[in-house]
Amino acid sequence: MTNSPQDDVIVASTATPTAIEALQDKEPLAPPSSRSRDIWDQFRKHKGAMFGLWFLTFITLAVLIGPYIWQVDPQKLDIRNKDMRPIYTALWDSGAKVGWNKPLGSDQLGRDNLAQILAGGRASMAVGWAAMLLSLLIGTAVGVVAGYFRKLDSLLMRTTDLFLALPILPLLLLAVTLFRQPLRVAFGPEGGMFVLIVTIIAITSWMPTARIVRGDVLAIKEREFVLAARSIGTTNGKIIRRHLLPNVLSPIMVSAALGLATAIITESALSFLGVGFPSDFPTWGKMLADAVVRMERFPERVLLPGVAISLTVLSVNYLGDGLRDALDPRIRGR
Amino acid sequence: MLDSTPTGPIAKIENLRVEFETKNGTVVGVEDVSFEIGPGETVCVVGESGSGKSVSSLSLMRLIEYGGGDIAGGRLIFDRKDGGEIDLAEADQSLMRTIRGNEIGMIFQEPMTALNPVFTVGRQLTEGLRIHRGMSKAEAMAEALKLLKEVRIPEPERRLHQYPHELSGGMRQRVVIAMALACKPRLLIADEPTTALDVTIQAEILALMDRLKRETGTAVMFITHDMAVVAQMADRVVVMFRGNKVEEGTVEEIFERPQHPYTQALLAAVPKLGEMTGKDLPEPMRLVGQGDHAPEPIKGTDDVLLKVEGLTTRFPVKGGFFRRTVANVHAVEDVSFTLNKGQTLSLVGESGCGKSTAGRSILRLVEPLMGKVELDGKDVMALSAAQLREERREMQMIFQDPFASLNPQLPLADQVAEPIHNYKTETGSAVMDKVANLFDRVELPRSFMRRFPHELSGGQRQRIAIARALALNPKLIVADEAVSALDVSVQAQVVNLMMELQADLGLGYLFISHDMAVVERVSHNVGVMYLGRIVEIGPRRAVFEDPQHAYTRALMKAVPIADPRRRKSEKDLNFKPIPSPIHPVGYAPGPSEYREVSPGHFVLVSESGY
Amino acid sequence: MLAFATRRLILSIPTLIFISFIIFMLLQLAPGDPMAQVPLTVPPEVKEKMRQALGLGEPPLVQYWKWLVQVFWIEPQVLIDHIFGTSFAAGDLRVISWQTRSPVMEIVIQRIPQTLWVVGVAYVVAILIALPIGVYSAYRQYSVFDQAGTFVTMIGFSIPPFFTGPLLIVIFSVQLGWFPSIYDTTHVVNDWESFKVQLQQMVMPVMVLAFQITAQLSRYMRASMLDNLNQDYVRTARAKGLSEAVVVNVHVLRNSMIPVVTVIALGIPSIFGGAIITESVFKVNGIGQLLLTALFANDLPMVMTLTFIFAVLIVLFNLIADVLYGLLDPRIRYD
Amino acid sequence: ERGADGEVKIIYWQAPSILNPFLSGGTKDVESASMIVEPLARFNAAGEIVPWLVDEIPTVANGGITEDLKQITWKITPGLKWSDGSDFTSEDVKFTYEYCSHPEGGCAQLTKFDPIESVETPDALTVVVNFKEPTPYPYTAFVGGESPILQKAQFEACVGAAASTCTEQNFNPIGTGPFVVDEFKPNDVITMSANPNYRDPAKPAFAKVTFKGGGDAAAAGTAVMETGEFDYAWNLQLAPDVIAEMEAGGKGKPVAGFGPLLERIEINNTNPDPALGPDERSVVRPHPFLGDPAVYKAMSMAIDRALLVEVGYGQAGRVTCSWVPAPEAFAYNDAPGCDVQDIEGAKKMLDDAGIVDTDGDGIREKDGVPLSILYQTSTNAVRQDFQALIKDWWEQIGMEVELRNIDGSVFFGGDPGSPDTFQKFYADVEMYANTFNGTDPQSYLGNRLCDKAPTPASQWQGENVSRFCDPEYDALHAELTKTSDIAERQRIGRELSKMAFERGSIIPIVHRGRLSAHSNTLGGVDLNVWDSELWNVADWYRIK
Ligand SMILES: Nc1ncnc2c1ncn2[C@@H]1O[C@H](COP(=O)(O)OP(=O)(O)OP(=O)(O)O)[C@@H](O)[C@H]1O
Ligand SMILES: Nc1ncnc2c1ncn2[C@@H]1O[C@H](COP(=O)(O)OP(=O)(O)OP(=O)(O)O)[C@@H](O)[C@H]1O
Ligand SMILES: [Mg+2]
Ligand SMILES: [Mg+2]
Repeated sequence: MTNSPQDDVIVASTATPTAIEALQDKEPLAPPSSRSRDIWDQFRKHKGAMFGLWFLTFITLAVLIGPYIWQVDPQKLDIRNKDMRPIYTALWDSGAKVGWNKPLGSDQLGRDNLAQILAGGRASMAVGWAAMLLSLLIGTAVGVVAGYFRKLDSLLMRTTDLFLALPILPLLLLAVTLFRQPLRVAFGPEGGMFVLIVTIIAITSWMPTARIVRGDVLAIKEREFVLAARSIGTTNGKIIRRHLLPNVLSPIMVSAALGLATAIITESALSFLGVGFPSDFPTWGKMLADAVVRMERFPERVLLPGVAISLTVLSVNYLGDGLRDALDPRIRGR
Repeated sequence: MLDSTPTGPIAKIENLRVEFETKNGTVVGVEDVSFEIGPGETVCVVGESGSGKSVSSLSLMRLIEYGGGDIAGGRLIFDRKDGGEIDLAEADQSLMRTIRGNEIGMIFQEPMTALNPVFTVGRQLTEGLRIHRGMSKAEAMAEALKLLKEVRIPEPERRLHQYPHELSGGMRQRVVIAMALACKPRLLIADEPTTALDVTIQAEILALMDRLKRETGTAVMFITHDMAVVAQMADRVVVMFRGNKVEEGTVEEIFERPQHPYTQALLAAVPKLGEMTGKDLPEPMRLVGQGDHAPEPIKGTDDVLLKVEGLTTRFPVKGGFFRRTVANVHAVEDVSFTLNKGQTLSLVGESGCGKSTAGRSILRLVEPLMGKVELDGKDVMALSAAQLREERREMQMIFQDPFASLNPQLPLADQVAEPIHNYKTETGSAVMDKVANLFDRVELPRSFMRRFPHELSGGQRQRIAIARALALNPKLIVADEAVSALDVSVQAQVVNLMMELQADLGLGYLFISHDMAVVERVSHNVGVMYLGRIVEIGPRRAVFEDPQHAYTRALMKAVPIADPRRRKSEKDLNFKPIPSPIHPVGYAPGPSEYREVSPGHFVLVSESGY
Repeated sequence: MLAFATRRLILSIPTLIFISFIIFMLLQLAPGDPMAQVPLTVPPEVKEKMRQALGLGEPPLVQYWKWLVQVFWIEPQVLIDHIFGTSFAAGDLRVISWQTRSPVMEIVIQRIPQTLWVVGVAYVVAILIALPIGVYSAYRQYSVFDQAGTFVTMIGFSIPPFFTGPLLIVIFSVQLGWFPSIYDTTHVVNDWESFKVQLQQMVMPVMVLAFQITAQLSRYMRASMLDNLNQDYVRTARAKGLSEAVVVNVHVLRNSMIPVVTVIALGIPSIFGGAIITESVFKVNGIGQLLLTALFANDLPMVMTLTFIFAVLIVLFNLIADVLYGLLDPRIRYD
Repeated sequence: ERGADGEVKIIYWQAPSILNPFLSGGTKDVESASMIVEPLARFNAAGEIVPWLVDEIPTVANGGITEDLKQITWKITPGLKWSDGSDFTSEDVKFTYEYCSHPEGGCAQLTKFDPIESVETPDALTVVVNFKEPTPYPYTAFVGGESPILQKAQFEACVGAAASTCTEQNFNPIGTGPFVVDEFKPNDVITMSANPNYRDPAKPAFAKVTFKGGGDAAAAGTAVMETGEFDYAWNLQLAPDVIAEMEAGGKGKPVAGFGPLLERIEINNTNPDPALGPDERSVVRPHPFLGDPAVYKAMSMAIDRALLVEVGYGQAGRVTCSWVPAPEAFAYNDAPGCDVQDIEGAKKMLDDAGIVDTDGDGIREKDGVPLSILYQTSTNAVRQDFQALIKDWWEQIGMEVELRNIDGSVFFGGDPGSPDTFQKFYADVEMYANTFNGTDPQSYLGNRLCDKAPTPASQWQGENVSRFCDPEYDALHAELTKTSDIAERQRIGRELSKMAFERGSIIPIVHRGRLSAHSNTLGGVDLNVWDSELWNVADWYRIK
């Protein structure tokens, strides 16, 4: 029995209590919980996602705060201390050149690996996040517009084909030519390159998101609540914002996870191919690329950035998985 | 099968308990249910949604495990063909496989989804035969054809090679029945086999099952929540309530002398066709526990609210290389009617006859081809997009599916407040006051305001939809199958609520439904639609008590009545398949012409296609 | 269906021309010079002469028009000549690569076998591995197998090939000496022995690529299976007494394959596009490596033609995916 | 014995794209073609000119060159045959001249043929070359891997604009060299077999050659020295520690040789501020501070060349301060303090010149302009290491350095639309390597003449990228062009190198050698940096 008076209006007082109960609406048993709480509860059950969240928080904090704790300039050369091994190699190889001043060793010019990993992570993560967000924005906008407005659909989908066919390298080189100077003036040499790389990665990677979102919008558009919204005078813009977008959130989340991963990998591939940030500006991809030739003697130099990239991407993927489950009210309701 | 031992029951369920392990702990689907089914007997299991009917039947098939359930207790005794009794609850799955489809057949709730969309009907029909009967492909095909003939599908040879989506709902359900019957099972479980179907098709399917049962002597466990169907089919009735059996008895006992308060309440909530005979005006239902203040008839006014003339809506069918329009779906064809303030006009008819399209055309949610729609003297058809948006304040819509018509991601209060924000009728804190008032109005606790749709039951959601429609104080509400998807008890409450609101606020309803009993209860006027046209329209009493058009009569006849003593027999039924509403471009149907049989009661005289 | 396909095909021609124009302009505007690879000892005036000889002096629109004519008019003629022994194209100028001064199409054709051997085989291998994994992990959702499969596929997705590639080389070529680190494109397979050699040199690149593709496909397969396993028709199938194998591998699989097949079809253009990084790590000189070297050498006709072929494939396989969808799913009928 | 040693496998990490060196000029193409087509004379590993298809090198002394230095006469060795069996005649040599000097042919070696007025063929074995002007050093045309002789019969239809349509000829030239092409897959692999008509019946020792292209230097090194899949890897531009590690693989060893290749930093003599606009660059506007000797000298002193060699090139690098580091006689080797780093000295020099940090930001100012420079180069691992190191040193002496690396195809490409080409030089200093062909640096030394500066008018073409302009230098170079006495030429050459260094045009950093690797079982390798590395491939053999 509820104690809210309104509930009893139809089935008033005279008949047996069981009969009243029978005809009464069941109220949800649990007290109303906030949606974010529900999402969190569901999310918590996903072990992989929790690992992802934990690792991502860890790595984000590490690259954000780390450089303040480990105050070594990653670009500082220290040629006398070059080619040092990580401190743990001393465990099995007492002759190894190790030292606490370079806990993860140093590279062929004596730059500190730890400091580089931290600084490189900053760059890689920043590129990843920014490019992912931008690509998500473009992809979602194109997808929603194409799905919602029939007239624009085929035009936008053909544009998508166009972008799928665009080769990224010449695009990047062209953008460098056209925009580097103004961007350098506006954001400084590294900032300008950052903006360029992020933009290029974004505009070459939004297409899958657009496709998925469009498909979902096409389906959701036919759902009755959209018609209902229209019948109560909701404008197109509001329908998109309030009714369509929240319902395509979970595929967007998945795209976001994949997008972050792709962006980090694309940035590192660009560094690997030698078109990217200034040479003394460390990113994980560049560290990896530089270290590949010395892989046998200094495996840590590939493994550290390699594992950092892989784990980040992995945890983002898991995070996306968990978020998708948590955001889907059908799953959450269960 | 009549020669098998008539003594023992075929299946006996004893103290069944089924549990589901979910993320939020154990959910008990069925708590304690026992009943038995004798040979040649039809046992109806009734109860509202979620009472455990399906879970019981799936347990009997041991399919419940695949849905994450677990038979936690009880015995499921089944009498096998060759005499021996076994406890299905203990049997292992490979043994079950020889029983499933062979000795126990099952018909599922949703004919639309119960068939695999990518295999032909023939293939799906023959699978069981080939496994259990060891038939060759050709033999099985021949047998399948025989089965299809038995369930009286038109053109059975062609159906064998068609895909499920190419069949209408009724035909699909027949295929599902044929599949269940393929191996001549001793027990047939039918889980709401007609819920999703039109009355006419439902009548046919029910008649078909009845005949097959009589011919083969199969025992039937028939699950439904529709008391009218129970009255039609049952020998004995088991009433379930929240996982328990609350009452069991012969059909007459249950209908005439219900013992358990739940059964009583349930029966009271069932609208029965003919209950309103002799009354001119609609009146709310008397529900158990509602006390003795007599329901008051709703009179309404004589001022015209909505006037529709010659409304025609067609959907283009595109085709050919240049995607030009090659044909049109004539969804609504020359429809005219008037609706008075404070009154209800119902549109009834079978699925696809254009009811929804008519309703939507009036709101211009789909653009009609031609016709005149006047709302309170204003010509809706002439409005520009901006004006139309303004005019929508006056006319609102409630949709069939309360699950689909609310956005799953928005809190309820926001959904109700949306029209208020859209038109800025209130601002600031007044908005939430208004929303709270609306919640009161539809009798939902204010504590629901912060909840989400999935936390509500169907009836509660439909009330939210009503609250949303009321938010702008409209004059007209188009209720498109607004109560069809609800359980009877909930349906009764929502119907009463709507009528109460009408009495209080003077709303005009355009009530779209295929449920004749509900329509009888709520309408002042009724229009019967067939193939896009209104074939008969007039005061409810005139149309229901003196149907003139052949189609109206057939429709009336098909409606099952919740009274076991008024069963319909198969020979009463005689339906023609509905012709296609698709016509090539340039096809110009004639205008609708009517004959007035009594004041305000018109019957179509021009060709209607029936 | 046929009308649908033809209509889309014809509509795709203006799309493709537009795409080619955009790409052409992009490449025109991009910096870089085909003479960059010529040593600095060659003086600028000579380089300028060489540029003129390549036709670089002409205005971009003229160059574009020539390219269009060559691709849409002359190359098809060459193809017809090749098949029927006619000589329509005799004397016409084909699309000529700036690096090699030879027809681009011939180099492309030369490269296709390598790419197909490696990327194609990787794709096939990946499909063969991914589908069963996807099916089984969906069927046993949250089982150990599923969890492990998820983990491994995620890892596969997250390790870039320029990391796995050299790693494999160090392990299998340098340390163990099992497989060659450099792919021999001249190798001819004509008997069992040579086939084994071919297998050996394919193993590593195929492994790297297949790992990634498997990761993606098995995720799709799993999701699609999960969608279908809960459908009503599965229960119907079980109620008929069908065995689990039939229920899963016939009824559910057939439905689940519909979206997956289209995903697979959409991925095929990337086979022909080659795998730029993997190909260059293992020196499989296929299409990907061709594109990469052409890019760095600013060989515009080559880059242009390759990108355009790629665009054609993308558009074509988009269409094929749509058609496949229609073929596999009887509910969908175009027109 | 010919063909007795089976197959030899060569890997070039840059893949040859054409086998006609006249149409490409790329080292990979020239060297791969050098196994097939040959010039009249070559340079040997010591940089000396040796007769190849002729009996002796014509000189003034032996009468092969006329006294007025306007005519040279080559006498072809009798009995030479093309690989298709036909005779090698003077007509072919003349044809080669016509082929390359055709204005529409786009011949990459045009400079070699430009000074020629005509080629005459008095008889089948005599070639007479007439120069337009007296030419003190006439061994350019028909000498070295870059200008081999093409067969007239084969290329007759390919002159001028038709050159690029002759795919079959360009991919499969008929030559006099030890090998003939079996199959050429452009940018991928060449398979060759021994030339049956090669002049020495005992050579080549190998019956087959597989010439693989593509990948990267590290992979090529691995394939030769670690896995032993290949016999010879060209130009391993890798850090010395990487090479050393590969060598430890035990299957092969690196060999180094030194030509005139110099890794240098060019100093911008004009103001590169992009805000000035392109046209301003043609007016030579002095750089705000790099023109000050104290600045560029301090910058040079701050560099530890020995360390750079150790880090970047190892045995394939040498410390030098000479713009022309080789041949030895041309090298300016007595620059003071070249081999030691002197940070303190550099600081002092700047202090003395009054270039000090006036505003306390750690960066010195000259006349209020901070010593803040942009340092650009192409993308390449070693160069990036160098950039990092040099940046570090320069910052120690109170400068501010921004690094930029540009993709090689843009940096070395001449696209006038791109701001990033090395000719445009929109930076303060830039680093790259350059060299010259043959052993005579005259035209190379001409690269710092005033009128060679790239300008908008010249579409930014021109070799004088540092835009160094000094009338004394121009005058001295003019003298060189008139001098034929070898010793005098060498003296002037050294003087010019010194001027470029001391007057602020160039900071030489490393004299780079060529480092290639060959398998332990490959014999006869004689690394030649003056000509094609594969110049003596006919002498290669398998060590058994
Ligand atoms: N797979 C499942 N997991 C968890 N709970 C379930 C599951 N299936 C059914 N239930 C629960 O078991 C109860 C009985 O469900 P059942 O499907 O038998 O209802 P029903 O009477 O058939 O209703 P309807 O008329 O809607 O078909 C419900 O409370 C439902 O929530
Ligand atoms: N958007 C549309 N495009 C094409 N045809 C349509 C569209 N909407 C409805 N139709 C067709 O118009 C006819 C009438 O449909 P409508 O939905 O009005 O029927 P209905 O009477 O409401 O049926 P139901 O009871 O099933 O809701 C049907 O044949 C339907 O297929
Ligand atoms: Mg049920
Ligand atoms: Mg409807």
